Amino acid sequence: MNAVVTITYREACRQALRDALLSDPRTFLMGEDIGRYGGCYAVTKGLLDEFGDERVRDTPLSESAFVGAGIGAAMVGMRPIVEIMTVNFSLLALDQIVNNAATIPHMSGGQFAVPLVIRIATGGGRRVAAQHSHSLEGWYAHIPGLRILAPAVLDDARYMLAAALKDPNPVLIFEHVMLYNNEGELDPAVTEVDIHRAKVRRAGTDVSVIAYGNGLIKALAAAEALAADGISAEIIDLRVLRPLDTATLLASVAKTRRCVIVDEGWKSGSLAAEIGMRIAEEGFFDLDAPLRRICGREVPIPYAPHLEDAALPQPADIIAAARGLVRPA
Amino acid sequence: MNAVVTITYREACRQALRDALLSDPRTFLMGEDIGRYGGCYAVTKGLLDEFGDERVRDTPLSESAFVGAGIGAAMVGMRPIVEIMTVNFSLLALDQIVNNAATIPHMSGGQFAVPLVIRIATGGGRRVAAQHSHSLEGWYAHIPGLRILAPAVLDDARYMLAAALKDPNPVLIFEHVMLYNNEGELDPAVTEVDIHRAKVRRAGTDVSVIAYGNGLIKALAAAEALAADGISAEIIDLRVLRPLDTATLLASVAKTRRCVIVDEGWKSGSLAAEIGMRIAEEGFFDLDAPLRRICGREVPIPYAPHLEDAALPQPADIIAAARGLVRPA
Amino acid sequence: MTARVHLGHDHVRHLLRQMIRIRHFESKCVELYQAQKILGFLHLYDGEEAVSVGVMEALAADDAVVATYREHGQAIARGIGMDVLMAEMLGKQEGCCRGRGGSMHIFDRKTRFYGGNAIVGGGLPLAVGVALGDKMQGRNAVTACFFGDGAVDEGEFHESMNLASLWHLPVLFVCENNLYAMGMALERAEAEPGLARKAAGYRMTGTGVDGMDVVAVENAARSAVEQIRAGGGPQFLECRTYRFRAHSMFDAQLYRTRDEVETWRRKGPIARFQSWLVQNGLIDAVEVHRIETEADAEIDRAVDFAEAGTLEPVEELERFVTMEAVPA
Amino acid sequence: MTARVHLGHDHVRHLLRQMIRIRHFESKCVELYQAQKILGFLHLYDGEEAVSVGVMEALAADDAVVATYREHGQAIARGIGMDVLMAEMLGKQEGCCRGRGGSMHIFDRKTRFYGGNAIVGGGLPLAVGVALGDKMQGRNAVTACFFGDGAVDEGEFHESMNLASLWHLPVLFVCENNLYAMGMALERAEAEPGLARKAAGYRMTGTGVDGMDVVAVENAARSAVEQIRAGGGPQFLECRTYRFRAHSMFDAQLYRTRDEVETWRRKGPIARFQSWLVQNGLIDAVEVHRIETEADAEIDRAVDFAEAGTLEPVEELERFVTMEAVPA
Ligand SMILES: Cc1ncc(C[n+]2csc(CCOP(=O)(O)OP(=O)(O)O)c2C)c(N)n1
Ligand SMILES: Cc1ncc(C[n+]2csc(CCOP(=O)(O)OP(=O)(O)O)c2C)c(N)n1
Ligand SMILES: [Mg+2]
Ligand SMILES: [Mg+2]
Repeated sequence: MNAVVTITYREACRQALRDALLSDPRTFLMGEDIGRYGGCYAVTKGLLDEFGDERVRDTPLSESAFVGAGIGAAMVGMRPIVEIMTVNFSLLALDQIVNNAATIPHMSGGQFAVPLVIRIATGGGRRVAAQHSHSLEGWYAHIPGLRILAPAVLDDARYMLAAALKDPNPVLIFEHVMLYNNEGELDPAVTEVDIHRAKVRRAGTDVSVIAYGNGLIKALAAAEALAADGISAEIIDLRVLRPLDTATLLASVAKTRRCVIVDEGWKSGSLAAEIGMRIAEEGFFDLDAPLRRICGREVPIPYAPHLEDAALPQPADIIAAARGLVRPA
Repeated sequence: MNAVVTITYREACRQALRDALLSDPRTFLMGEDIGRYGGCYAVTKGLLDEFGDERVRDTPLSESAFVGAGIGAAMVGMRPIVEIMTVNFSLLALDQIVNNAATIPHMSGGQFAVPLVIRIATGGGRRVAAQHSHSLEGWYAHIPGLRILAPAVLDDARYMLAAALKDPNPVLIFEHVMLYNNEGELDPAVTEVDIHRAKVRRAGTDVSVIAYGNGLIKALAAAEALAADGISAEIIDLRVLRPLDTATLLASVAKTRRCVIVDEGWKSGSLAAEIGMRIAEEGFFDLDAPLRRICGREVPIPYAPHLEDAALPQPADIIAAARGLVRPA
Repeated sequence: MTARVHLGHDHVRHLLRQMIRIRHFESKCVELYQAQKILGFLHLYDGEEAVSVGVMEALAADDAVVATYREHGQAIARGIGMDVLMAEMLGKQEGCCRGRGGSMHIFDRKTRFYGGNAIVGGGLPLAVGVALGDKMQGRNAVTACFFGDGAVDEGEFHESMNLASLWHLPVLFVCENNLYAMGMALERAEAEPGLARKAAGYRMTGTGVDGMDVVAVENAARSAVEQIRAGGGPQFLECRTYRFRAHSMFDAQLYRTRDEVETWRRKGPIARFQSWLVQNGLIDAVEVHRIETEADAEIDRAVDFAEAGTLEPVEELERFVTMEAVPA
Repeated sequence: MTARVHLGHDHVRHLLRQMIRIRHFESKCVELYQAQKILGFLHLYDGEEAVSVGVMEALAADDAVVATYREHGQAIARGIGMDVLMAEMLGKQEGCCRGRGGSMHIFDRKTRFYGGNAIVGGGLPLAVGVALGDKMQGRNAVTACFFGDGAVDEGEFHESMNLASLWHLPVLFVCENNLYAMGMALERAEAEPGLARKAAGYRMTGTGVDGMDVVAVENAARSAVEQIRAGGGPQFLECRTYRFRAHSMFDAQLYRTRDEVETWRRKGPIARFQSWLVQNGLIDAVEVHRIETEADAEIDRAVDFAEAGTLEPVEELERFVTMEAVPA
C-alpha cells in the first residue's frame, strides 16, 4: 500500500491533468499560457515538455474562439480540457458556453454530445481587484446542460477531473485561486471521487453550514471556533454546484433544523439563494429558525486589502450567523 | 385634459424613445437594424427619418464593440440608448456590461458614472428555439452596479425609459417579445413611473403572486380564474429586478401569509429563488405554508410549440400552485 | 461559365437538380408558413442556391459542414433527407432534431452536419474545433464553414480566422456575401467591404467568386478544398450572391428597392444556369420539366411524411438536456 | 534619430525626464512590492517608456487616454500626480481611485484618463465610445487607446477597429508590440505577425515605428494625431518595443532567454536617448544627474504622501457601486 503523500492543491490539479493526458489519447489541453509559460498559476508546469505542443496547446488571446474550438473538437470525438485563466475572462466566451456547449445536445435532439471540460480559476482574496476576482461559479450554475464543480479539498482537486472527463456533458471546474497553495495529505486509498453528491466534511447536530470552494475552508475554521463555544456545526461541502444534490442538504437540515449557507458570490441571485429556496420549499416544516446566508457583499471586489476582506465572507461572519441561529438573542 | 389613448406596447416603447430623442440632445440610439430596417421588432420604425443617422445609428454586428462604445460615450457626457436584439446575443457583450459598465464607477472611486441604457428583447413563446428565446433578465439581476427593469404593462413601457435616463447608472430594460403586440389604454394622467418600487397590480388576501414581464400577464389571467374559484390572489408586478424592492413583497406576504413566485427563467438560480430566499430570511414567521415557485423548465427552449409551451410557466401552473397553498390537499 | 469541372451531362443535370430541389423545397416552406404549420423565424435561401450546391460538390462524405440559420440550402445539398428536414420544420419528433431545433437549427450526424447556428458568427469557432478534432484524430477531412457577410463584423470571425490559420487547420471558410445583414448593407457595416481582402490579415488565401454561377463556385471550392486537403491550411472563399426574398418572414424590406431585387433576380443562379445549359444543348425543356416534377414529388412525399409525424411526448422535454452517453 | 519634432533643449530634456520619472517610479514600486506594501498584480513598463512618453507629447489637454493594466507609464506621462498614483497602489483613500483600483485600474478624471483596464482588449470598445461621444459633442479631441500585441488577437480588437474606421472616429490606436503576451510570443499567437498590416483590413492607415526611439514615436504620433484631428479618421500605430522585466511579479520567464532580454536592454529607450543627447552635446552628465535626483525626490514625496494616507472606512465599501449623480 502507498504511503500518505503531502501535496498542494496546485500539484493535485497538475497530477490530475497529467493522468488525463496519460490515460486517454483523446484528451488535450488548450488555453492561454498553459505551455511555455507554465500556466498563470503554474498548474500546467512541465506538461508541455512531457506531452508536446499538440496536446498542450498555447492559444492566442481569444477566449471565444478557443472555447468554441473545444466544443467542436469535443463534438467530433476528442476530450478537450480548456483552461480559462480567470472567471472574469470567461464572459468573453459565454456565447460559446451558453448558446453552443449547453444547448447543442438538446437542440440537436440528442445527436451530439459535448464532452468538454473547462477549468476556470475563480474567486477573490489576491488583491487583484474587480476585473480578476469575481466568484461567478454560482452564476454559471443557472445554466441547464452544464455540470459545475468546485473542488475545495485535495481529493477533489486530484480526482474530479477524471470523473468530469467521463461525463458526456460540458463540465466546468472552478478552482479557487486561494486554494492553490493549500497543502495537505492525500489519502492513497481514495482514487476516485463522486461528482454527483455533496459531502459532509464534519458532522454536527446544532446547525448545518453549507459551503463550497474557499468558503468551505472558512466554514471549517468557523466550526472549530463554534465547537470551542459548545456549538456543533455540521459542515457540508456542496462540491457540485449544478445539478444540486438537494437530498444531502435536506437530510442535514432535517437533523439540525437550522441552516447557514456560505457563498463568496454576490448575495442577490446567489447560489445560496437557490439552496435556501429549495430548503424553504422542501424542508419548510423541518426548520426551527429562518435561513441565513453569508455571502459576498454586492460590490466589484476592491483592491485595498481591508476593503477586499470586508467584501468577502469571513469565518467570523459564519460564526456569528450560526451562533445567532442556535442561541437567538 | 387628454383622452385615453389605445396603444400597443410596441408603440409605447417607440414613443418613449422618441420623447427621449426630442427632450435631450445627449441621447442617441445605437444598435443592429434599428435604422433602415426599422428595428427587428419594429420598435424604432420611423425614428431614423425623424432624427437622422447621427442619432439613430445602425451598427455592424459587433455587440461587444457597440455596447462598449455606449459605455465610453456615456462616460464622456452622452446618454446612449443601446439596443441588443435578443438577450441571447447580449452574452457577446457581457464582458463590456459586467467588467466595464457595472464596475467602472466603483473601481474608479466614483470618478466616472456610466449613464447608459441598454434595451434588450427577451423571453420565449415565439417558436424561435433555443438561441433566441431565453429569459436571462433574472440572471442579470445578480450583477451589482446595474439596474434591471422589466416593463410588463403599457405605462411602464411608455415611461420607464425616461426614468432610466435620469439614473446615473447603467440600466438594462428587458422587453418581453410576447408583449409587443399587447394593446390597451394609456392613462393620460400618468406621465412618469417609479423605477424603484414593485407594484401591486391586483389586491388580494389569500395568496401573494409575485411576477414580472410576460409572467405578470399570466399571473393576472390566473388571478381571474382563482377569483372565480373564490381565491383572492394579490398580484405583484416586480418591475425592478435589481435592486429588489423587498419591502413591498414582504408587506404583501405578511398580509396573505402565502406566496407563489412566477419567473419564466430557468428555476435553479432564478430570480424567483432570490425573492423566495429573502422572504424565508425576513418573513419566515409570517409564512403559513412553504414558498412555491413557478419557473421555466430547465431546458434550452425547444422549437416545437407544444414543447415550448411545456417549458414555460402557464396560467394553469400558477392556478394550481396558488390553490395548493390556499387549500392544501 | 468557367469550366474547369468536367461538365458532363450527368454532372450539370445534378447541379441543376440540386438547385431546383432547394428552391422548390423552400417554396413549399413558404406555403406551410402561411398555413402556420411552420412557425418562428424562417430564413429563405432563394437566390443563393449556387453557393451551397457548388461548395458541396467539392466535399467528400467524411468532410464536415457548419452552417447558419439560413441553412436549408446547405442541408439539402449536403444530402439530408427532405423528409426529416420537413418534419423538423413542422416540429415533429421524426424531424432530424426531433422538432427541437426547427428551421434555424438543423443538425445531422450522418452527414456530419454540425448545425444550424442562429448566433451570427457562433458557428465559426465551432468549425475550427471540428477541423482541429478531425486533424488530431488523423482524419483527412475538411470542414466547410458557411456564414454571411454580417458574420464578418463579429469578433468571433476574427478570432476563428486567426486560430485556423495559425494552427494550419483544414477549414474552408465560405462567406455568403449577399450584400446585406438583415437590413444592413455591407458597405454600411464594413469599413473594408472587399471581404476576400480580409483574409490577408490572417495570412490566409482569400478568393472571391461569382456566387450566382454554380460552376464557378464549384471550381473555386474544388480548388480550395484540394489545397486544404493537401495540407495547405485554411482558405477563405467569398461567394458574391444575393437574397431575393426578405431576410425572414417579418421583414418589410425598407432598406432596398424593388428594382434592385428585380435586377438581381434576372441574374438568378437557376435561370442563368438553366438557360446556359439549354443554349448549349446540354439539357432540354422536357428534361428540366422532369427534374422539376421529380423534385416536387419528393417534396410532396416529405410533406406527407412530416404531416404524418407525431409530437414528442412532453414527458421527454428534459431528455438530452444532459446526455447519458456520447452517441456512438 | 529622426527629427521632425524640433529638438530644442527644453524639449529633449523633457522627454528624457519623463522617461526617467517612469523608470524610477517603477523601481520604487518594486521595492514597495517586495516590502508587501503594494500587493496583487504589478505590471512594469520597464523598457517601453518611449512609447507613452512619445505619444503623450502629441496629445492636447482635452484629448483622452484609454490604457491597460500596464499603465504606469501612460499615467505618469499623461500627468497624473505621482502622489495620488502611489497612494492608489498602496490602497489608500487618497489614491486617485480611493484605493479601489490599484495598479491595474488607474482612472483620472482631470486628465481624461479612462483607465486602466485589466481585460485584454476590453479598453478598445470603450475608447471608440469616448471618441464617439466627444465627436458628437463637438469636441475636437483625439482618444489615444493603448493596448498590447496580445489584444490584437481578441475579437474586441476587430470589432473596435471596424467601428472606429466605419464611423470615422478620432481614435489613435497605439499598439505596444513588446513581442510577448505574457509568455506567448507574437509569432506563436498571430498568423500575421506584421501588426501594422492588419489596419488595411479596416481601411485604416497603419504605421510601424521603432518604439525604443522616443523621438520617432513622438513624430509618428504627432503626424497621426494631426491627420486624425483634421478629420482623417482613426489611425493605427504599432510601436515595436520590449519589456525588460517579467510580465508581472509572478513570472518565471521560462519563455525567453536571458540573452534575448540583455540584447534588448542594450537598446533601451533611456540609455539610447540619453547617450545620443550627450554625444550631440544636448545634455551633460550633470544635468542628467539633476533630472534623476529631482525624479527621486518627487518619488520620495509621493511615497511619503502615500504612506501617510489613510484607509477608506469599510462602511464606505458599497459607495459608488451605484452612483447618486453623474460627476460634474
Ligand atoms: C450575434 C447575433 N446578432 C444579431 C443577430 C440577429 N440577426 C440574425 S440574422 C442577422 C443578419 C446576418 O447577416 P449575414 O451574416 O449577412 O447573413 P444573411 O442573413 O445575409 O444570410 C442578424 C443581425 C443574431 N442572430 N446573432
Ligand atoms: C481577456 C483576458 N484574457 C487573459 C488575460 C490575462 N492576461 C493579462 S495580461 C496578458 C498578456 C497581454 O499581452 P499584451 O496584450 O501583449 O500586453 P503586454 O502585457 O505585453 O503589455 C494576459 C494573457 C486578461 N487579463 N484578459
Ligand atoms: Mg448577408
Ligand atoms: Mg505584449
